[in-house]
Amino acid sequence: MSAPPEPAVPASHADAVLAIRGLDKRFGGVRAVADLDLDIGHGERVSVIGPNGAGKSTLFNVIAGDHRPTGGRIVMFGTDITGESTRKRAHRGLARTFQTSKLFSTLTVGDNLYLALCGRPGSVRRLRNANRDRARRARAAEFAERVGLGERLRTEVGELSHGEQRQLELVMALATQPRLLMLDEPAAGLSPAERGGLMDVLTSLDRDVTLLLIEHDMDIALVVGERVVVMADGEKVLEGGPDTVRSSDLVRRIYLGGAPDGR
Amino acid sequence: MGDEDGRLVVDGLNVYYDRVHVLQDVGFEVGAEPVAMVGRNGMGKTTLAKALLGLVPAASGSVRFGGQELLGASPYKIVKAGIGYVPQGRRIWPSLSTHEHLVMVGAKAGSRWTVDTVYDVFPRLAERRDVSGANLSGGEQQMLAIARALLTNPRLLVMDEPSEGLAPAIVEHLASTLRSLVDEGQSVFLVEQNLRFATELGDHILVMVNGRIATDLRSEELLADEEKQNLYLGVA
Amino acid sequence: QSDEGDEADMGSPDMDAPGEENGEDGDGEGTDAGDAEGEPIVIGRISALEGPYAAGAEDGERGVEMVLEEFDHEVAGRPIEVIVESSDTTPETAVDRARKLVEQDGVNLIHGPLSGAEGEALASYAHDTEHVTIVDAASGASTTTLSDPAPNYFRWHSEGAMWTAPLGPHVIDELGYERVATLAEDYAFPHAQVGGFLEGFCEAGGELASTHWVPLGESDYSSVIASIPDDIDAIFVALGGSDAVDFLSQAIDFGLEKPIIGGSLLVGSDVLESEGRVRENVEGIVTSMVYPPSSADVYEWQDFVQRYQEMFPDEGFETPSNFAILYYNSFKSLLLGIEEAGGVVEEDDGESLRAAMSEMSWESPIGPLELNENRQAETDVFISEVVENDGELTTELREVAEQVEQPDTPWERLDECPS
Amino acid sequence: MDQILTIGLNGLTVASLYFLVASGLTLIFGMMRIVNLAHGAFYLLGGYVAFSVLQGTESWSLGLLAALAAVGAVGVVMHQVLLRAIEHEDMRVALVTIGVSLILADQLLVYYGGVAHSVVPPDFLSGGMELGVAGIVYPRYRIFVLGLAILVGIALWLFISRTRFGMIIRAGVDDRDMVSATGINVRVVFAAVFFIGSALAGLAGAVGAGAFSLAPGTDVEYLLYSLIVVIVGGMGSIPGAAIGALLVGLVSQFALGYTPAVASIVTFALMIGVLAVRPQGLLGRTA
Amino acid sequence: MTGPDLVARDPRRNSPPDADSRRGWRRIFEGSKGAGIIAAAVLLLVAFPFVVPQPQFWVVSIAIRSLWLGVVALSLIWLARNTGMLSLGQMTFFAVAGYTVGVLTTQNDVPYVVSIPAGILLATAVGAVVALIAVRTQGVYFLMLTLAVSQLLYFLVLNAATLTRGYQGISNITRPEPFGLSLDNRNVFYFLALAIAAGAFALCWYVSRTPFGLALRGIRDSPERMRALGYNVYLYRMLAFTFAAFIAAVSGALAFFYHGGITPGAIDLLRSIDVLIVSVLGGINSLWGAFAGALGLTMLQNFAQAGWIPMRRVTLTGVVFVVVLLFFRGGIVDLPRQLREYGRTGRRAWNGWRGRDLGGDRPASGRDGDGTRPERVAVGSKLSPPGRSGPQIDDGTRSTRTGER
Ligand SMILES: Nc1ncnc2c1ncn2[C@@H]1O[C@H](COP(=O)(O)OP(=O)(O)OP(=O)(O)O)[C@@H](O)[C@H]1O
Ligand SMILES: Nc1ncnc2c1ncn2[C@@H]1O[C@H](COP(=O)(O)OP(=O)(O)OP(=O)(O)O)[C@@H](O)[C@H]1O
Ligand SMILES: [Mg+2]
Ligand SMILES: [Mg+2]
Repeated sequence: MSAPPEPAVPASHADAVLAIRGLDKRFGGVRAVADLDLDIGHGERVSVIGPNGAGKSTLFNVIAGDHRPTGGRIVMFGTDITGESTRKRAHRGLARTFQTSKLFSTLTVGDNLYLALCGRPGSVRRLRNANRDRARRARAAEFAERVGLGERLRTEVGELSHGEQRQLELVMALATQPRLLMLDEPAAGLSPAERGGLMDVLTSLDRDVTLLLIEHDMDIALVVGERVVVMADGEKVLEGGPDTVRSSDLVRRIYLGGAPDGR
Repeated sequence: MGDEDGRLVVDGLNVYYDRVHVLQDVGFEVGAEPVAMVGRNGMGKTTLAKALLGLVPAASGSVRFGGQELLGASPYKIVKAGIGYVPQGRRIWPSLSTHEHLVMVGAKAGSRWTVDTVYDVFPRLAERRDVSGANLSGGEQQMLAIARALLTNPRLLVMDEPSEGLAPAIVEHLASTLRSLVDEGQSVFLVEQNLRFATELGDHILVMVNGRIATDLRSEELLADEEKQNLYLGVA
Repeated sequence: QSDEGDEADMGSPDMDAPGEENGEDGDGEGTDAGDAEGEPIVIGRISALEGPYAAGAEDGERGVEMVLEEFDHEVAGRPIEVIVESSDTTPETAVDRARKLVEQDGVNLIHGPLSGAEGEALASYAHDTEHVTIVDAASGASTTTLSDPAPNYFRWHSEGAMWTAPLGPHVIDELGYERVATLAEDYAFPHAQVGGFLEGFCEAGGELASTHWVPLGESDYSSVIASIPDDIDAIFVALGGSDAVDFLSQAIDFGLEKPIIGGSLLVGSDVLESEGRVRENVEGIVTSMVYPPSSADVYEWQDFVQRYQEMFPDEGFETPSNFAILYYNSFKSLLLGIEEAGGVVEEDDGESLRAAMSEMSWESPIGPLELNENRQAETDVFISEVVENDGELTTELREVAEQVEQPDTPWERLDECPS
Repeated sequence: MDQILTIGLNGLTVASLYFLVASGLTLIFGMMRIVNLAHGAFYLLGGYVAFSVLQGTESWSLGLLAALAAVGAVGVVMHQVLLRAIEHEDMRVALVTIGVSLILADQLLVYYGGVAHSVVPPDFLSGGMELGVAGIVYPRYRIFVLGLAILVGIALWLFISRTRFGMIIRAGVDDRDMVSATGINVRVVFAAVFFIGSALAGLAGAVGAGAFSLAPGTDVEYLLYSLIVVIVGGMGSIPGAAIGALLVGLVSQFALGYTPAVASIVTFALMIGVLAVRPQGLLGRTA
Repeated sequence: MTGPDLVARDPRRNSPPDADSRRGWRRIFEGSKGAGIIAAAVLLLVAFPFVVPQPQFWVVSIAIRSLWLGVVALSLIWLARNTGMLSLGQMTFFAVAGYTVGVLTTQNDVPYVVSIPAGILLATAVGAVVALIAVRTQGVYFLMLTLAVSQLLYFLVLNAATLTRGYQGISNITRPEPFGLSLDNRNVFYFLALAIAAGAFALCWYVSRTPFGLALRGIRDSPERMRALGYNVYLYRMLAFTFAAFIAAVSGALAFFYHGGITPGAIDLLRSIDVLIVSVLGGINSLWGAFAGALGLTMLQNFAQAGWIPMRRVTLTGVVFVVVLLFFRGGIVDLPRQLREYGRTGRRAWNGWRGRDLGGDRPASGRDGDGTRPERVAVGSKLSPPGRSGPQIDDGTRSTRTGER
């Protein structure tokens, strides 16, 4: 816990969801996240974009607690959580998806969602018959319905196609009713039609939920994201509204390439 | 069909998972012109790609390449016959470093693709030479998967959603690289979700719906016709 | 004719008298009273055909075979039917097999087992099944007949402590070794062997330098050898089977130059006939054994050896092992007992058979056999020495200790002279 | 003093034998993710083959070679016939090898009986040699085992980390279908690995039978030892196996020399201790 | 997210309808059929001691033995199925319970009412302690650690002779007489064992269906995700291991009275492997498998020797084990289905086999059973060390064995 010189964390304003100061993550010689500051307020929608290997997923992993940072502090909902376990962060209302789906592949779609609903401590009676838990089962079915998996509640997840798994990945996070939702490339692997559905889900998200989104599809990243953070080589190179980013030469050069609108 | 040289001819292909009939009488051809396949999630595109490579058993049908029947052959023989494969989900080997991936697949000296030429196309990989495959970023892994396939110096390249997870600039770079390969005479069969990328590369677009090929269009046709897009792909 | 039968019948259950009808498989409760005349008499046998003693057990089977031939597969006018169950020398398996014999095959007579722990387990099982008479085949743990002996458990050979008891005085008086170390595995049978040896040895004025208890199943003795003190006259080693082979060859490798005196299993046929460097080192080892060297001219022993060699010219050992003679003696005792009881076995739950066996005595190839009040025989012990004869290793008799008595209590693991 | 030295040397040489046995196990595991629990039975088989050939031909080195080849072949047959179809199910594969081990050991018992067998080394390897330290005379054969172990260790390490063959195998473990889909015939490659790994068990058996006799039960003993060695060092790592063997050899020998009563416990305690601190073994990889 | 009609998913390609749609008479019929089978089974089990020809043998040597052996195997199967941890150490807890009861009662005159619960409790506590280390390991490491613990106990018991009577073990006990019914009576013992086995089974079955049980399976598939959802992965795995130790301990107490004591032989390596064989033989994917396998092995051990099959017992056990693993992957409980499958695809499988011989690597066209790529790992776990599917690997690697993800 003896972290190097601690950057001062500003006295959090009441509605700060996330305040990150001087965050650093090294893997051997690679500095995946470098001295990063980031503030996110209540109900904000923030997109994170950047070239491959910029450190976006690593940033998520550090915020979620899967990786210990090599430097810096993270304050979430007004509490310093830098050393806290993944589990405790989840209890605080953090939910995330993984860039490569991490699902319970030998369980059914329904059971996957049911487990997502039972994650937080509280009213769950862990030793009751799970099949009798009508209320949660119904909620699980609702969530499956939202991505068109309503008919496949009893299908084993390992048998879903790639895109279907990506969609389940998304609702797993939604089902925990998070206060802070972090999505790592939710549109990857989705067909254009399903992307439409994803947009619907994202735009209809409750305003109480704060959203942090990594996405390479600019039609989503720059439409859903009200603020965009551009990363490159672990650093934050630009931050601003979608239009600023769209018109930035830097972003075009390092990320978007010739075409004016990504995909 | 006298000159099947370098042509992929698929005919009446049927694949089941258990009793689920996933591919139903699929037939198409890929010649010099690149062909792309689109379709919604779960329609059977990946299954088709795997069946071509011998990675899923087919119940019936035929897959001929350069006049040679490949259905039933081992994957390695199919690759030897000249088909390269970029799998969906990348399938990198975590035990190997980036460089080891390329060295292992190897390439005969003097071939079109060697470890060095691949590094030229994907400089990012050269920077990550000694990083374990598992620790590459998603996009880096995707590049590696493509590079790996190129190193087998295939006559036909089968790619399953190669643009997934790639930054727009890289996608563009990839598209132009592939385009120039096509111009050099490389055959390509591409499964894609990214309509732009698919239409840019594929002259022909096949649309897969529920395990059948619903239609075969020229890419301009599909691009121009919103109604068709809506009908087949659900793009509103 | 018998040659062919032996191998084939080894593991199979029914060794019927040739030409006799198969009769019943001992079904029902097996206690059908009434006219037993001509009914086959069913004997269940538990032999260690699996596990580390398989070779010994197989030789034991040859002993049984000899008895059967002697009796022409018939006792007291009833054909003998044998059901062999194989154990792996663990007590659990032995009891499981015994249960199967008693409960499914309905036998009233059990012959077996081979190892000490099995013997103990069966002796305690005997308490539960009073109508069954158990005759021990070759096991040597002391407690079996010492602590709470079962009235239906009979042992026609002496036990571990008795086998080594006469060796102590012999070592001092005849060999002049006054200070020894002991090396043995750490479980009941070697405890008894060391205990038996030390009792006589210390009483005769001997001095114990150190004891080395090796964990069961260890085959590397090199470091133990390194820690044996230098100022001793000899080392007493109670190991057997492959452990003995390993110890003896490592003793050469690591330059253990002290004379070796041995427990009863140290130089069995398996050691003498095993290949390798062991041969160089065994000459001169003095051991106390339950049976005489093949050359010894005692009792009817020579006849026995000859008959063994005639019956098993190829597959057997060159000379019978201890298991052959122990199985022979015990099985023959059982048959003699049945004869004595007039073939009455089932009707009275074995009462008359037990009475007969407790009373009877007979001359076995290795000396007179008779039971004490614990139904435990007190037999002769043969102190022998390994000698080389025309390049062949054999044992030679040094002394016969007659009718060694059973101690009062079983020996525990000793680390100093017993008081 | 010279007692400590002798015991230390014992530890070292016993460790060499453990390493020889364990290297085959760890090789197969490291490259194919297969835990071959018939490895102990292979050891036994190797010893018996060497014994029989030595009996027949009077040639010790021929016996060693025969053990190597025969056990390697048995390994390949087992792999091709029983394991190949279920190769990707690690647990099932391990269980099948337990079955094979039961059958093989039991059949060897039928054939060779329960008598102890040993493979007598040739004259130039028997007897003791002066070490020139504290006047210790040490068995020549054990020094030979030590040398052999070092040789095998170095060869294996180079083979795995430096050759393309090694890469193919490592990749094949991660995702076999994908290796196949780059035009490599994985089947042949895997068969070769199985041959080498099994042959090492056979060699170890033939060599080990010169120091410790073979008998029913030897198989389980060596299986357990090699598993402990490999687990302590980290599955799949050749240097790990070397370190594991050293630790196990030294600890067990010193325990045997000084507190024999607990000797059987210490090796297990050692392993539990190591796993408590490093669940993946000393040199095992987490990622 | 529904698209236009043409694109709507083809119902034929969906999985079977879920339970809700299975209403009406079909549901009732299926329910009664299930109840019928259960009733018949109960009847058979209750009548068993009174209808068999040689009750002493069939009830004691076969039935009761299968019951207690089944309960240990049950603990193994439950753990493997729900957590993917394959334990070779269940006999440890079995023996701790047995020895505790034995030492307390035979050497310290503690009444059984105290010593039996004490034994089970102590064994469970030992389970919890072992769990502290064991659940941190995975795959073979776990297998070996549990094995090491049982070997350690084996040698401890051998050496602590003053307490455990070493190699001889504890024997010659008097069996308790609960409510004046002597356990020496085989029928009393049988029904007691039956009740305990049924209780243990019901408990295991129930726990599997609770959110707790479901969470265990979630952890087996993806511990990272479970953490991200807010579960305490370590604690869950520990509790699961401890629960399994408890079940094994119950069996240990039962077997103690069956054998009339306990010896170190009860926990040697071969017994631990026996438990594994039982589990596989019966079918490691089903809790019933424990009892089916126990019955199977007991019969095998009793009748192989009877000369019905011309093969040594150990060899025969090995052969049966391998055949079951390769060709009857679901074990005995899955036998009917498997045989039907073979019947149906017999011809295809035959062709497939030949096809594979010719075609090399390529899986044959028949699925399942004939060795083609099955979709699920039998035990639900991987022997690989943490590295392969460990928490750090984040991309594309887990697809290896579960197919496309
Ligand atoms: N566990 C690790 N060990 C070593 N290097 C790592 C590890 N994880 C990530 N990296 C490296 O850190 C860099 C950032 O990776 P990260 O996954 O965060 O990129 P990303 O921005 O999400 O890229 P993409 O858009 O391609 O997914 C990469 O170069 C990657 O190789
Ligand atoms: N291993 C499997 N077992 C059973 N069903 C499967 C399996 N793999 C895929 N399926 C099913 O087969 C259908 C086709 O899957 P496939 O992966 O070919 O779709 P896809 O068109 O590639 O979809 P996506 O765009 O999402 O990758 C899906 O409904 C899927 O659920
Ligand atoms: Mg990423
Ligand atoms: Mg796909």
